Formats: sequence, C-alpha cells, structure tokens
Amino acid sequence: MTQFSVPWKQSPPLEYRGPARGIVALARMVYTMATPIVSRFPGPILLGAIIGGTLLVWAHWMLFGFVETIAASDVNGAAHSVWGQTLTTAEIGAYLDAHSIVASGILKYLLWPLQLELLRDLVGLGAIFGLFNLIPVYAIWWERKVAGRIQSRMGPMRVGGWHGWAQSFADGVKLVGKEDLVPEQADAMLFRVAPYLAFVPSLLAFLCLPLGSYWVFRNVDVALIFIIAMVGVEVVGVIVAGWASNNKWSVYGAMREACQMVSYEIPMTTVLLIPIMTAGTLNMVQIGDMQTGGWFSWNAFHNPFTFIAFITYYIASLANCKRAPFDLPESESELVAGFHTEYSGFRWALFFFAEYAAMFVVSALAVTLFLGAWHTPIPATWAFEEDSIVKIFLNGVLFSSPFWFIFKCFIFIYIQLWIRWTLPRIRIDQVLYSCVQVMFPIACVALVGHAVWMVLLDGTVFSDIIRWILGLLTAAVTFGFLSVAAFGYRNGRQMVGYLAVKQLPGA
Amino acid sequence: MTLRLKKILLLMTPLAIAMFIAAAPVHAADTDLSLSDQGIQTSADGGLLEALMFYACAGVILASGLAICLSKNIVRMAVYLFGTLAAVALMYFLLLANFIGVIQLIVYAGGTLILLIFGVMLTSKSPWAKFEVKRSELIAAGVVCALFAGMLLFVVVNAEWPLETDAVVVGSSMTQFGTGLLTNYLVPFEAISVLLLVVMIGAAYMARQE
Amino acid sequence: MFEIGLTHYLVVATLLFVMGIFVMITKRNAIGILIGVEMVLNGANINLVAFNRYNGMGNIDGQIVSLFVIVLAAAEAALAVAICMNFYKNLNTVDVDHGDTLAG
Amino acid sequence: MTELIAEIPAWFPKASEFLTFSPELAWVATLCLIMLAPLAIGRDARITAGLAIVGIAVTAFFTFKVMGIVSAEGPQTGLTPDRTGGMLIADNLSLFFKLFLLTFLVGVSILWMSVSANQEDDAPEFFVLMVGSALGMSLMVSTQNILMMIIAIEFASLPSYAIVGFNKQKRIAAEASLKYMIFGSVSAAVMLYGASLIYGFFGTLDVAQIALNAGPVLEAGGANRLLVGLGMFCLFVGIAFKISAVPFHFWCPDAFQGAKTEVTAWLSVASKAAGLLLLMRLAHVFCMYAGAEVLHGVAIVIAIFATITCTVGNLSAYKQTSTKRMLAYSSIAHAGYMMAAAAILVDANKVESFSAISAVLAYVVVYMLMNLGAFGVVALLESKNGGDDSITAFAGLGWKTPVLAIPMLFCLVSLVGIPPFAGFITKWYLLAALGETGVGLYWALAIVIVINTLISLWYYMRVIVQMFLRESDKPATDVPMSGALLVNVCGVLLIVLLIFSNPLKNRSDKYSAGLFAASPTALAGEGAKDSLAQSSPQAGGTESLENNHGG
Repeated sequence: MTQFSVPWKQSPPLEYRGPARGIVALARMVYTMATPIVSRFPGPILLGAIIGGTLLVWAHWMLFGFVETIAASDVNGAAHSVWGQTLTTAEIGAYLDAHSIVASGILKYLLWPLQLELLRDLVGLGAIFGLFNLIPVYAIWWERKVAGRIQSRMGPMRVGGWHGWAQSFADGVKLVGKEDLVPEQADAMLFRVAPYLAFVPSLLAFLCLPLGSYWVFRNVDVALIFIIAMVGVEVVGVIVAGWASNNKWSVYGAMREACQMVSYEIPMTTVLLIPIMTAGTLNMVQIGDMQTGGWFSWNAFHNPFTFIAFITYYIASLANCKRAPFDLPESESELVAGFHTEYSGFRWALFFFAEYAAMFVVSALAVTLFLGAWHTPIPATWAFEEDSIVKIFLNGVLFSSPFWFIFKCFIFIYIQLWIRWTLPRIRIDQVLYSCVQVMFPIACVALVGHAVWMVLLDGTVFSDIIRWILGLLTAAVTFGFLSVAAFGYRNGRQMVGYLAVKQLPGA
Repeated sequence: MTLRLKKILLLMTPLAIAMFIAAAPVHAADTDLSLSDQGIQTSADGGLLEALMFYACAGVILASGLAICLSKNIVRMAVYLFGTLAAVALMYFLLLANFIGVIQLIVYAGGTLILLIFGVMLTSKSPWAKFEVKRSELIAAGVVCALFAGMLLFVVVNAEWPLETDAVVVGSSMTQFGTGLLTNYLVPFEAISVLLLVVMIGAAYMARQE
Repeated sequence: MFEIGLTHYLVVATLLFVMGIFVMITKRNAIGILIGVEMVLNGANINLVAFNRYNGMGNIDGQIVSLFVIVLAAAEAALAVAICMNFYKNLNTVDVDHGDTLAG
Repeated sequence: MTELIAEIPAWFPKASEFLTFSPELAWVATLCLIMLAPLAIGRDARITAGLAIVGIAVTAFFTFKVMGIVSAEGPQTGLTPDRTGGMLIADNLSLFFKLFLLTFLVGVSILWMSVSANQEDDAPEFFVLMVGSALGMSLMVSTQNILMMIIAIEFASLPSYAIVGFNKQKRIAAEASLKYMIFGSVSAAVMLYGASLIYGFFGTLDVAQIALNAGPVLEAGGANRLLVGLGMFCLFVGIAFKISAVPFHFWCPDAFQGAKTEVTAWLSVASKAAGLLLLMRLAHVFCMYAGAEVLHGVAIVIAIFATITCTVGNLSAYKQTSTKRMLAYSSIAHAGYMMAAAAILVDANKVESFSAISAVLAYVVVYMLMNLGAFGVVALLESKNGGDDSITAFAGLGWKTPVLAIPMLFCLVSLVGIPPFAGFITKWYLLAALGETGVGLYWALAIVIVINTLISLWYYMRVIVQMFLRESDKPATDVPMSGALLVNVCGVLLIVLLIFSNPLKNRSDKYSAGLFAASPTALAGEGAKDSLAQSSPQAGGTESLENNHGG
C-alpha cells in the first residue's frame, strides 16, 4: 500500500478514552459479528424483534399483575408508601403455598422486588426510552426512503438487507464514533449543554403520552398542557445551541427559531382549546376514551369548527417542530443548516432525536385530540367479551390498541415527510405573516364558533347530520388518496413516465 | 485515561429528570378517577422518596440560583435561570399543584425565558456579554443579603403558620380553576387580560423599528 | 429531616428571594436585573403554592394567585425586553450605568 | 359540560351588577375603540384624541349613573356580589377618583393636542397606553384586595413605562423609561413577595379580613409580628413607589425629565394621587378593623416617611436647572405633604380622619390644576423653543408672552401655598386636619410642613424671577389657542376655588363622609353594621366575612 503524503499537518488518529472506548469497541464488535447474520435474515429478524418486544411487554404485565393480586389479597395490608413494599417475602411465600403454586425458595425472592413501584417505573422508563430511541431511528430511515421515492430513486438499499432497514443503526454507530468537536471561539459549556436542553424535554413529553387506555406511564390530570409545554421548552436548547456556536448562521437560525416557535405556539394552543372544550378535561386518557364510538365520534368531525381546528393545528404543529415548509431555523441552503452548523457526532444526533421525537409527539397530539386516539374506525362498543386470549387479541386488532395509535401517528409523520419533500420553504416574513394574520384569526374564529356551537347546537339532529357529512367527506378523501396511492404503487414507474411523456411539449 | 464525569452526568440528566416526575407522589393513575375529578387527593405520604426529590429540586434551584449570582456572562445567566424555573416547576408537582407546574413550564420557561434570551441576544454586541462587578461591591451586597437572609429565615422558621398537615389536600382540579377564575377572581382575571392587551400594544410600539 | 413540611419550602423560597435581591444589586445589565426580578417572583410563587398546600383551607386561592403572578411576570418581561431594546438602539448598550444623562 | 352550561345563571353576573361595573366597561370599550379605529379611519392624531375624549365622556356619564346608585343604596361591590368583599368597590372615594382621572385625562389630551399632535404619527398607541394607565389607576383606588391591588398597580405602571419612553428617538426618553421600568419591576417583585407572606399567614388576601386578624398578632409580638410587619412593609414599598416616597423616589425625577411634558404632567398627579388614595383606603380599612392602639407604630412610620419625603424633595429641587426636574422634585414634596394626612388616618377612627381624607381630596383636585397649568406652560414653551426646558428658558417670558407667564405665576405661587390661590386653602385644610388631632406627633408634622413651605418658596421664586426680572432677546412665543386656554383656565380656577372654597370643602367632606359611613365590608363598629344593614342590598358580602371572623 502506497503511503500518500499530504501537504497539511495530519491530525493523529482519534483515540477514545474512558467509557467511550468501551462503547466503540463494543459497537465495532457487534457490527462485525452481527451484520453478516443480520443481513442474511433481515425480514424474520425485524418480525422477531417486534414479536419479542410485544411478548416482553406481556410478560411484564403478567408478572406485575400477579404480584398485584397477591398484594390485593392481603387483607391487613400495611400503609402504602411510595416505595410500595407492602409484602414481605414470607407473605409472598405463604400466598404461593396457599394457592399450591410451587413455592420454591427462589421464586418468592424473585417476586418480591416486583412490588416496588420504583422498579415498575424503571421498567416503564426503559420502555419509554426504547420507544423514544426507536422512533427517530425508524423515522430517519423512512424519511430517506420517502425522499428517494418522491425523487424517483431508491433511497438507502444496502445496510441490513431488506431496503436498507438498518441504515439508521449504521448512521448511529458512525455518529457515535465521530469526533466531538467544540469550536475554539464557542462558549464551550453552553455548547455542550444545549443538545441536552433540546433532547430532554422531548423525552419528557413521552412520559404523559398515552399509547392506549392503560398504556400510559403517568396519567397526569394536566397531561395535555404538559406535552405542549415540553414541545415548547425544546426551543431553549435550539436557541442556546445557536448562540453558543458563535457562528453568524447559527445565531440567525436560533433567532428565527425563537420567533417562529413562540408565535406559532399561540394559534396551536388556541385551537387545542377546542377539543379541550369538547372533552371538558385536560387528561389525555379521558379525551381518548371519549372517542370510542367509531369514525363518526372522533373529535375532528364533531362540527365544522373542530375540523378547521384540526387542520390549523396540524399546520401550526409543522411550524412548531420546524418541519418544512417552516424549516427556516435549519434551512441548509441559506443558513448552512442553521443552529446545528457547528455540531458533529453524538451531539448532532441528539438534535435529530429531539426533532423526530417532537414530530411524533405533535402527531400523537393530533391523533389523541382529533382522530380517535387509539381507537379504530369501528365503534368499541361492538368489541368481543374478553374471555379468551384470542378475543383479547382480536379486540386489540379490530377496536383499540397501542398499535393503532402508533400507526395513526406514523400516517401523520408520513404527511410531514411528504410535505417536506414536495413543498418549497417559505420566507421568514411569510412564516410570521401566516401565523399572525392567517392562522391566529382562523383559530380565534374556530374557538368562538365552537363555543357557540356547543351551547346552541350540540346534540341536535342538525349537528349529527353535519358530523356525518364531515366524516363521510374525510372518508372519501382518505379512500381516494389510498386508491391513488395503490394505483401508483402498482404502476409506479409507468405512471411517472406516462405523465412525463404526456405533458412534454411535442408529445 | 480520565473518566469524563461531566459527560456521564449530562447523559444521566434525562433519566434523572424523568425519574423525578416518575416518582412524584401524585399517582393519578392509581387514585380513584372520580376523586381526582373533584380535585381531591389525599395528602401524599411521601416519606423518604419525597424528601429525596425535594432535596434534589431544592439543590437544583439553589445551585442554579447561586450560579446566576456568580456568573459574569449574561447568556449563561439566562440558561441557569432555565434550571431554576424548571426545578421550581418540579417543586410545584411535589406540592400537588400540577396545573401551576405546567403553566410555569409553558409560560415561564417556554415564553418569558425565551423572551429574555431573545432580548439578551439582540442587545449584546459582543458575543460574550461579560460585565465586571467590583469586588468591594460584591462583598457589600453579599453581606447585606446574608443579613437579610438571616433575618428572613429567622422569621419564616419561627413564625406560627396556620398549619394543618393532616387535612385533605385539594389538588389542582381544572374545574376548580375554571370556576375560581369566573367567580371569585373574575375581576382580576378580566383586569389582567385588559392589561395584557395594553402591554402588548406598548411592547409592540417600543420594539418597533421606525 | 426526611419529613418534608411547609418550612422546607419556605426556606427554599426565602433563599431564592435573597439571591434574586443579590442579582438585582450586583448586575449592571438591565436584563440581568430582570432575571433577578424573575427569581424573586419565583420565590413568592413557591410561597403561595406551599401555603396553599399546607394551610388546609380546602381551596386553591393560593394557586390562582400564583397563576396571576406568572402572567404578570410574563407581561412585565415582554414590556421590559422591548424597553431594553429601545435603550440599546439609543445607547448601544444595556448597561444601566451608562444611562447617566439624567442625573442630579 | 352540559351541567356547566346549565349552571351559568348561578354564577354569571346579573345586569344590575354590570351596571355598577359600567364605568370600567366603558373604559375598556374606549380602549378597544381607540385601538381599532386606525383600521377604519386612519391614524389621524386629532380624530384619535377626539375619540378618546368621547369615550371619556361616556365613561364619565356611567360614573355619574353609578354615583346615583351609590348615593341611593350605599357602596356596591361590583361583580363580586356574595363572595369576597372588595375585589372591586364602587363607593364615593373610587367614583370621585374616577371623575378626577377622567377630567384630568381630558385636560392632558387637550394639552397633547395643542403641543404634540402635529408631529405625532402614533396617536392611537399613545392614547391606548394613556387610557390604559388611567384605568389601572382607577382600579387601584377601587379595591380592597391585595391581589387586585397588585394587578392594578402593575396595570397603572406597565403602560406608564411605555409612555415615558414614547419618544423613541430621544436618548433621555429611552433612559428614563428603562430606569422607571427597573425600579418599578423591582418594587413590584418585592411587593408580591410580601403579599405571599401575608397570604400565608392569614390565608386570605382581603384587607378587611387581614386587618381583623392582624390586631392580636401585632399586639403579641415575636416572630409573627416581625413577619406581618415585614409583609406589610413589602406592600408599602410598592405603594411608596407609586407615590415616590423618598427612599423609593429615584425613578421620579429621571422619568419625569425624560418623558414628554404632557406625560410628566399626567404621571406627576395621577400616579401619585392613585397611590395616596390607595394608601389611605388601606390605612382606613386597617384602622377600622385592627384596633387603633397597635397601629401607632405604623402611623409613626408613615409620618417619618412623610417628613423625609417632603424635606428631601424640597431640598433636592434647589440645585435643578431643568424646570421639569424641579417640578418633579416639587411633586415629591407635595406627595410628602399628602402622606402626612395618611398618617392621621392610621391612628384613629375619629372625627379628624374625616377632615384628613377630605383635606387630601381637596388637595388632590387643586394639585391637579396647579400641575396641569405649570407643566402645560412648560410643554407649550418647550414645543416652541426646541425642547429646552431649563429654567433660563423662562427669561423675559413675563413681558413678552404674558399669556403663558401669568398662569405659570399663579400655579407656582399656588404650589408654594401662599394666600391668593387655592393651593393655600388646601394646605390650610391639611394643617388644620393635623392640628385637630391635638397629638404632639402631628403638631410636629404640621411644623415640618410649614418649614418646608418656606424652603420651597425659594426655588419656585427662581422661575418667577427669570420670568419677570430677567431680560431676554428671544422673540415672543406664539402659543396655540387651545393650550393657552387650558393653562389660563387652570390659573383662573385656582383663584376661583379660593374664593369659592366652600363648595370644594363641602364636596370633599361629602365624599370622605360617604366613605366612612358604610364601607361594604364594614362590620367592626355597631354603627357601621346598622348603616350597612339598611344601605347595602347585597349583605352577602359581609356574611362570608363574619363567618371567617367567628371561626
């Protein structure tokens, strides 16, 4: 191998110290060992991971449920503290004996820690952290695929086998391995802290996000405002990042971000008052549970104003998580990626995690508040009696389950991606104009109109007719979109070519 | 081989903060929903965990407050203020005032603080808006504030507050807030909304470029 | 020590208040002084919410008052930042010591 | 949700309650009208001012209407019928102050139209802020609740910060508004902390209830007493900031010098009068419910503040070269005189309290005329000679432009408090109220006021000397008609009020007596209770109080 000499001073190869060394070594090892295997069986492994995850959740649920039965059977229970240990190992052992379960000495010691709420919280947190990390990883890959398809190319195809599904993992390994640069003139301390200020709030928003009626980490009575607050607080990290980089473009990006986020929060929060008024609560779980009656009972179709509110909210939420066409803070063509110009490696990845998680959170708000949360279009009142595991499973598939919630959220994430790769970016003055002079008046009109509707028309036949019309309209639009998509999928390349040929001059 | 303690600590923050909320004594999921509808929550028997969380919150508040006092960089001061505000919000959660906690987060941390940072960014010409304070002045202010703190602490600790720790604690129910704002507090509510309108016009006028 | 009561919260609020006063005294920057004001207001708010939690009156008056305080602080900060920017446009600084045209 | 809607009639205010609240509603409507008018009819300054005056007239009409109700049925608590007393009170004092503010607002508007309207593009903003701060001041005087009081003080202050810096291109205006804003927000923060301590100790923010429970605490001493004293002191800081009592007066000269002169005229009277009347109302409520003996210390504190305030104000006015700044210090001194009357109020619920509050009402009215006249002359002069407000700018004015110099002479002499003008008679009422008490402390205060009057003579004389004894080669100033009319009317009224001082005295006696006869939350004295039973149709307001008192 020829040794090339370069005219500039060569920097020494990057050496990892401390825990990073171990992590990198581990990552390299996993990569070299697992990639050949993974690339052989991509599909089954993906499927297996999903099934395995589900089974894991079920196992937790069963275990904790079992311990709860024991605790509930304890008639002379002690005071219930936050630590939650009401049972001693001896009591558990006695229960197991009484119910003629094989009470080996070990089982009761294994079960005992399960009653600690702290442990449950840790397990729940682990799940949330996992979900939080998986969503961006998947969404980034998906974004690249969608972008590819929109531009008539394939997107990532290699890593992992089937359509490059492991591309994001590879990117992740790359990013962790990158050098952690801090510019010389930057405010090093703020520069280092800023990504966390963006990352932590969007993680915290997941704590109160209900994936299902019982699938919520903390059922807080003010969950809705908490989530909005967390999405709003994220901006602090972005501003600090832009400032601390000591780079003109970064500061511009940060300024734009501050303007945009603070102004768009107003129409967004105003329209969110509308489902709050309909439901009479700020509890996300209660709002979700109120929409059990199938497609036509979803809040978006309640009356014309909620419908307008839903659309307004969705547009405002695009601006709030700085997606196109409102992605001015990071517009790569004019601001060289804006606030994260100077970031590299892991910290840069944190910003991306925060952004994609925020995309999920705002979509989840749209789904929970307007589009029936975790319910399918079929009314939940038709559900089976849950007397066997098959029926429980069928209920989940047909009527309501976290799966549906995530599915709906990803539809909205898909629309965000679609918009990003098809619409041009608008100017900052247009952004602010559309907020103050378009969105906000619409939001106010919708709010007042909804209030009047609630007082005068709610529960009348007319209101029902309007609800059905709106529901059918949306159903028709959805169906039309799906059929066009199916047609396009079937005749993918021909269609592009056909249209192109037909529209060309002289054809 | 040096242990990057700071990095580890930073990595721990999300988990740690998540833990605070996770361990907050308001177990809305566990309590009877009909009770929490009426905004009634039994007083939280926090014990050790509540104490730990309180001390953690208080530690963050006081540490970031001290950092604001000692910092010479105005941007950093604003970021430390974010720490104070967020920890105060957590303290409201500990005090069963969930609504105030989230309002603190959304209005204070998400609005007012951003406004302040925005102001800092627009008004400091050099990137590091540092300013020096004379040491003598610092010491004098410190002595005055220490005396003041001593007196206030004496008063606050020794005063006979009307305490009823065993009573049923009323949580922050939305219904209560709503009826409160539209009945007893209707006049201040209306007054403050007109105030906001006037202030908005004043601020827009003052900040407008000619 | 591990029984958290009203006094604990009051002590934190008091210290926050005193630190806010210290910031107001020592900082030269107008926005720095505002940060001190925010700290004092936060101290007052902790007081209000803690009293509401522990006085056993069964109402949420303290919380509503603290809501008003938060809104007042927001209004004040908005106007204050606008005024600081106006000052900066005229004097090219927000150091309050430079505002010495008016004296006597 | 439907249950909530069904509940509306239970808590929604009735039409009659809206009537007692109508001046404020009209006031807010005026605000919105001024704000929205530019969209329809453009930003013309004179049209905006005209709209503002129409709105003020409508507000005044409703105020008279409520006045009729109050004189027929006694004080009303608007919009808080049977819950907490005193969130918003319609009684003689608050209605008097509303009318006072509206009149003054019209005067300032006329002054503004003749001085600034020609070069002003931002009239709607100016009037929104002006009318907004006026609304805040009127709310300050019509409340008995600490929360409402704080909100009202902020309501009065925040727009004031903006109108002080309204002249954005001017360096001193920017500086003045920054200083005003910083002092204001610091004092507001301290006041809120004090309010939180008070709330914690008493569990309420209603002043009457606090006063009921405060008596024993203040008698007992110890940490509790220190705490309540501290909380009350923090609240006092906020009010003292509005009055610009001396340790908290630093904003006053700077803000007054930096602001436009019309704005200075407005703030120098309205803001201080609002603060004073709020202080008097609180002092009155407190002395009614808390027992006079324990409050002796408070009276001494207020007396000391009054003494320092008027002395420092007068002494600092000496070395000033700017007329506005000199008048600013003079306004501090006058605030000190009026605070002396507040000290009497705290000490006893006796006959002299009537004369104290009546003296202050009369003083405020005359003080408004004097300051409007003096600042009006300064504004008119300043607008014609390029913003020069130094005392030497007055040189030769007396012979060249008597239409300005004569009212200025009247106002200044009246500000001193020398016989031929109304300033004398009101100062006499004040001294008489102090003397009637027969207590040594108040006699000492009266002597301090007299000495201060002598001191103040000399710096007012400097302007008069410049006007009439100094020569100047500057040409005569041509004064706009409306402005000249305004200042001359003020000057003439000062003489008229001296001649017809009886109606003034009678009316202020009537308003102050009405205040004392039946405060809506009155329940301490037997007589008060009886008068309440016949006069107040909404006795519910007292019920909750009594329950609390009993329990």
